[in-house]
Amino acid sequence: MIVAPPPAGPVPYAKDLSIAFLRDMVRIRRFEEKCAQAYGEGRIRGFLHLYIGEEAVAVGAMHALEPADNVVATYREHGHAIVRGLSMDRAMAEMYGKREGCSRGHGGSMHLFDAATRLFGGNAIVGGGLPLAVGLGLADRMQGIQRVTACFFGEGAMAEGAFHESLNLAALWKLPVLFLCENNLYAMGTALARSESQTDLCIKAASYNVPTLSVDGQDVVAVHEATLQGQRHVREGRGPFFVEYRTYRFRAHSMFDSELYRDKREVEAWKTRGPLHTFSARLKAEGKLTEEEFLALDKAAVAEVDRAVAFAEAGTLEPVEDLLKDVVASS
Amino acid sequence: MIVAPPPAGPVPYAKDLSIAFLRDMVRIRRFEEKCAQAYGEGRIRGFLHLYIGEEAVAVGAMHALEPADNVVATYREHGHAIVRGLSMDRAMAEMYGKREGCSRGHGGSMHLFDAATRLFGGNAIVGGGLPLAVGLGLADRMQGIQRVTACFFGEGAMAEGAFHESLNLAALWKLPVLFLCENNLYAMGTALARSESQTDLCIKAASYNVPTLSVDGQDVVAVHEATLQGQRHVREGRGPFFVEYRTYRFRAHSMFDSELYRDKREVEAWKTRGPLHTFSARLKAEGKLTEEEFLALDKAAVAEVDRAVAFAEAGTLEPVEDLLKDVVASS
Amino acid sequence: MKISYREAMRQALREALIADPRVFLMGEDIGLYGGTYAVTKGLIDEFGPERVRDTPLSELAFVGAGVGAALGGMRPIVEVMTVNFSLLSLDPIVNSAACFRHMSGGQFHVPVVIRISTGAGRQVAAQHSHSFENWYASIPGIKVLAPATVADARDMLAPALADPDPVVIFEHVQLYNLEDEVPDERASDIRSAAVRRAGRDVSLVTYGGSLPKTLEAARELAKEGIDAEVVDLRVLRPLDTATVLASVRKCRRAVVVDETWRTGSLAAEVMARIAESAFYDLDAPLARVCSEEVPIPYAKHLEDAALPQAAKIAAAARATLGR
Amino acid sequence: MKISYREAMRQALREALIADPRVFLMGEDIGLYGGTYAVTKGLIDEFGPERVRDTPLSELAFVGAGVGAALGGMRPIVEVMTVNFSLLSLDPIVNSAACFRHMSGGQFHVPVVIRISTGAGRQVAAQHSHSFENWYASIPGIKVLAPATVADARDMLAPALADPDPVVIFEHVQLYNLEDEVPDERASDIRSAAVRRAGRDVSLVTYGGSLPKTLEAARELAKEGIDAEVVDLRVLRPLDTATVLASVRKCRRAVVVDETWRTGSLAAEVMARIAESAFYDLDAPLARVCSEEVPIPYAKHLEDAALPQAAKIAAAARATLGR
Ligand SMILES: Cc1ncc(C[n+]2csc(CCOP(=O)(O)OP(=O)(O)O)c2C)c(N)n1
Ligand SMILES: Cc1ncc(C[n+]2csc(CCOP(=O)(O)OP(=O)(O)O)c2C)c(N)n1
Ligand SMILES: [Mg+2]
Ligand SMILES: [Mg+2]
Repeated sequence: MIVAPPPAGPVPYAKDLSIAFLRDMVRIRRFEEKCAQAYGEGRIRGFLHLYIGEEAVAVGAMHALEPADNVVATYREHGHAIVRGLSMDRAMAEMYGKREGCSRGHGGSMHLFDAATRLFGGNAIVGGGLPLAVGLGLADRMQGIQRVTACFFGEGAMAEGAFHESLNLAALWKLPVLFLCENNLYAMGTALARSESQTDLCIKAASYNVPTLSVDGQDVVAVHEATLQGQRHVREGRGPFFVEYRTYRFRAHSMFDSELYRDKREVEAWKTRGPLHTFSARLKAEGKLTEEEFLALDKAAVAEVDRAVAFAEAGTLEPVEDLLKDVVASS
Repeated sequence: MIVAPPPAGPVPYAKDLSIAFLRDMVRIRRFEEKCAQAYGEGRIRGFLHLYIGEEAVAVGAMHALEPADNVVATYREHGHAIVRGLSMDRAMAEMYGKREGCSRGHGGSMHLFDAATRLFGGNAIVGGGLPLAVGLGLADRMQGIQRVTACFFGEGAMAEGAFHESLNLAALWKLPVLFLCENNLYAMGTALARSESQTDLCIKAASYNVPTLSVDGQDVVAVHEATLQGQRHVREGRGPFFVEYRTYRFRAHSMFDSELYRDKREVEAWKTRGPLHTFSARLKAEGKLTEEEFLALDKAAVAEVDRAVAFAEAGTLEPVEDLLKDVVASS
Repeated sequence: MKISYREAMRQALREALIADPRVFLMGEDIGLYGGTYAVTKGLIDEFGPERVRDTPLSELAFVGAGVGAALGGMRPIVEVMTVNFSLLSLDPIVNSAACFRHMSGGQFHVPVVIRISTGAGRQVAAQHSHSFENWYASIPGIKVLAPATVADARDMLAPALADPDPVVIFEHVQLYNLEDEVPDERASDIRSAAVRRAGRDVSLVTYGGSLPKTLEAARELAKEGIDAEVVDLRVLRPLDTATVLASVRKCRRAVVVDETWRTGSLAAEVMARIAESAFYDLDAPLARVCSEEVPIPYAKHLEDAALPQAAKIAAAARATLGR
Repeated sequence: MKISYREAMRQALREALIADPRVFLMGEDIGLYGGTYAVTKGLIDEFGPERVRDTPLSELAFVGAGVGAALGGMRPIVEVMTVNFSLLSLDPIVNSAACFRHMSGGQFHVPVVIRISTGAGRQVAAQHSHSFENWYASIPGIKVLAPATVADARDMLAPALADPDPVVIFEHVQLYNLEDEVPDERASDIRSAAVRRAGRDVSLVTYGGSLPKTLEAARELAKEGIDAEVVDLRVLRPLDTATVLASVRKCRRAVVVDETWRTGSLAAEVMARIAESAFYDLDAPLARVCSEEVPIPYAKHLEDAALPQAAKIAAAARATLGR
């Protein structure tokens, strides 16, 4: 099982930013490890899609965006939400189905919404976010707002008609939409080559006259640089941009996946490309990180997660009488 | 208003075949001129989409197919149906809403079906035929039947998700489907450049790893040669093939179109590239056609159309009691 | 002075575009072509291609983009040419537009208006003639309107745009040429049904393209001394059950008229509500006149036979009176 | 010996693949992954990737391809993972599969079977929990089945495949783990409803995932001396009205239980038919227990509150008896 060599090379960022990236990756990892545990204990239910192994993508990409930008994500969005600025407390409370959750317990793991950070969900319809992102971009363009709409989706979504129609609309109308494809090689159990006649995703996107970049999604530096370039293009009003992040899902698709479709050795091989340990090793090599600093930020992340769990457990249940509240505006 | 020069050059076919092509183009033209007249007289109702100006496409393409092949067409399918072998009688009776019509008067102009020639309709959902064609191809492949499914659609359909999903499936599974795009530059009133970010349709199709050809759709020779090449590729089991026919609609989109979206001069310029007069001129220049022969075949076409009208007018109405017959199999 | 339903709708669109810079129109061939039913004719010349936006053939994406634009602060009016094509757009409507307010815990809402032409009667056959108002009316999170008069065609759009949630407006293709006088003052009610003809003997409940046929039936019945009341639902979601029940309680007999297919029709829902709430007030079984359960055929005589007609409605009304 | 609903369905699929070379399965992750609900687990090993065909995420095209393959002589069994996603496939089902026989004047027919998992109860929230059986049951040209027992899960597929027209089979996700004894002999009835519990006092009409809840309610009621009859519709289109009416005429009271949203529910259609045909046999207003009109929420207590439950069903039944 051959995979590319682990990400390496100099990290072109000051110590603070470098450590901020590492910290956010660790925060996501610790958060999700706890989610998995809570799921095992029956405290979180429904579908739970872990991002473990892909953290460099959300971290490198989110840090390339402005606070005023729009973010549209998928059902595998814990990392995106947390790095975007949603508190772990409200994210965890949401998964616990509590009223203090970001979506008042209505959405759960797949539907983290946060108006404050302009996170438009957590969409569990594969490809469902793309047309919405096109519309958000159109709204900004028509209102003269200088803003980027970042739309995350998996490579599996590219087989959907929604992808085709959305890329064409965005390119035809030169809309400020940044299409960010997390290519983790599988859509549930379906490998890319079993779902796309053309496996070079940039060729697909380029066929709409959209500029593209493909980078190692395990390398937070490569992710960040590519996303910076993409968002600059979009922000300058030059139309949409497409970035492919080549990454890998270390865990099962969801909690109902016996992983019959892939070889354990493939997973192990990819783990040599883990975004956290490879990046921390680079930082250490450059003297930007000491073991003590690493342990400290890890400890802080664990503490933050524990507080979030405590917050979630202390949370309250929305009264059943309010079931129909917010279906439509109360008049 | 600049358009390409009229189709010219030697016609590489024997006199008989050459005249057969001309005859079929004339038959379509005369048939549709009569349809337009009957519509004006209120004998044909609903939507009527004329193919006038595009005849070389259906004629050149159909003559490249085998009788056992499948054909999937659009609502602009009179020409395809007639050249495929549906009698003008049953086609005209259908438009008159008579029981003797090919679809018993249930479908009308947009839904000409003919099991005998494996014409799977007349589909009035833009892009609706493509997934069906993929399925027909899959059925043949799984049954080991050596057959081509020819799927006609307009360039406007290429913006639909159905196009994207269908091309990917056909290419991914190497299905025997011949995708035939009639690019007449407009989808109703929407010019290609106002609907596609990439106006080179072959680039779009090629992005699915499907081989492509683009030819002058006003030149029945170019159409026939390209379609022959495409069907050979498909018949040899090498997967789908895409052909773009660059053509033009001389008439309005339907009977409810004031053509506000295009310049009369553009239409006039394209008429210099009319498929009938340019082809008959070439045949005459080569001595393959005399004026007498032309007048004779035109006369024959007119007579055939008149017989069809007589047949349609003599047709009967399906009894209202049979309204619910054939909604499902009568058990 | 009389105007047509088409003109009334165009006037409403024009006024909306003038009144609010956030409003824009988007759909297939609404601009240069002038609109399939000429409703938007001329608007692109007045407001330009940005605000009267022709789209490619991409029903899923442009309806979804309308939802996104509404989330982004605009007030899009999206046109879907025919309700059959709207099946391609149901995902963004049901799974996004209708869900977002609740699923986000009230953080987001989707003020989009979606105009859909519906119905049969022009011999355009099965893929262009169906009616799915019943499906849309069953979706929590959206409002559904069915203007059946020239005045409603003019007056329902503004309150729909003012509504903070998604509103779907169904325009029956047979109504576009309908002409009528319209009052100068504007109504803004998108909450109640309207009694279009007061009567005592039987309540005829309908909406949209079936209203003219139902009124015609009522005139026929009047000649026979049967005084029918005609209720126009106007708002298909949420249904104004109170007005329907009041009429039924008065007449003690009801026929529901609806162009959707009989099984699962909107009429069925109206009947269910009557059976739940006005059972003891009924003197006869409930009845309905809907479309026959067949893909709408092209041939005129078959299409006519497939659809509700005044004669069928009158017959059903008579039957409830044992005549 | 007991088997689960899931195993029964798998057995039926397996037998169909063995019995007819024209049969093949197609859908998302039905092969290597083993099926989202493990229904198809192992079948790809036995029958290979051609006949147990994993598809890309292209609901419109692979359902449409199933329709085309049926036109081409195969007997496809297409699986759509969740009914919410099937909104993306409605166009080929409504505008092609359901129309072709009639629109072609009887020349073509579409023997495709489409399996769709439906329903809530697993806290997977609004985009994965809805029920649209009511919509499908309103489409002329197709049959709609809802096996609610282990035996029906095993026995309804074969006759569905033998049917020359499109058949949609709804499998409620809460039924997959249901276990029961199954008789050796096979039933082949996809025409009639079944009385699952005979009773005299009130008729409870239901189907699919609501059947276990309704039977539970009937047991509760029995303790109070209320003898409820439980009718399982089994076939949602065409509805077996005769069996429903016979039960209602006997009990003179009826409650319809259905997980689709109340407004426009399948329950509404059943009530409409009763109100049309058994009005004089009723001693009390008709009632229904459906899903509340809300996008199904994630939190357990809210999801439970949104769905029909045995207690609500029992309460509605008591109310029809004035208790
Ligand atoms: C329209 C639709 N079809 C199918 C599904 C079921 N489903 C959920 S996730 C998933 C795989 C998506 O793969 P990809 O887009 O690559 O994202 P990843 O899960 O790999 O991050 C599928 C098939 C869905 N949620 N929506
Ligand atoms: C799904 C769908 N959307 C819209 C329409 C309305 N419509 C009918 S024909 C047409 C234009 C199609 O253009 P094209 O595919 O280029 O074919 P052409 O008419 O030019 O031959 C449109 C928009 C339709 N029939 N189906
Ligand atoms: Mg993936
Ligand atoms: Mg065209």
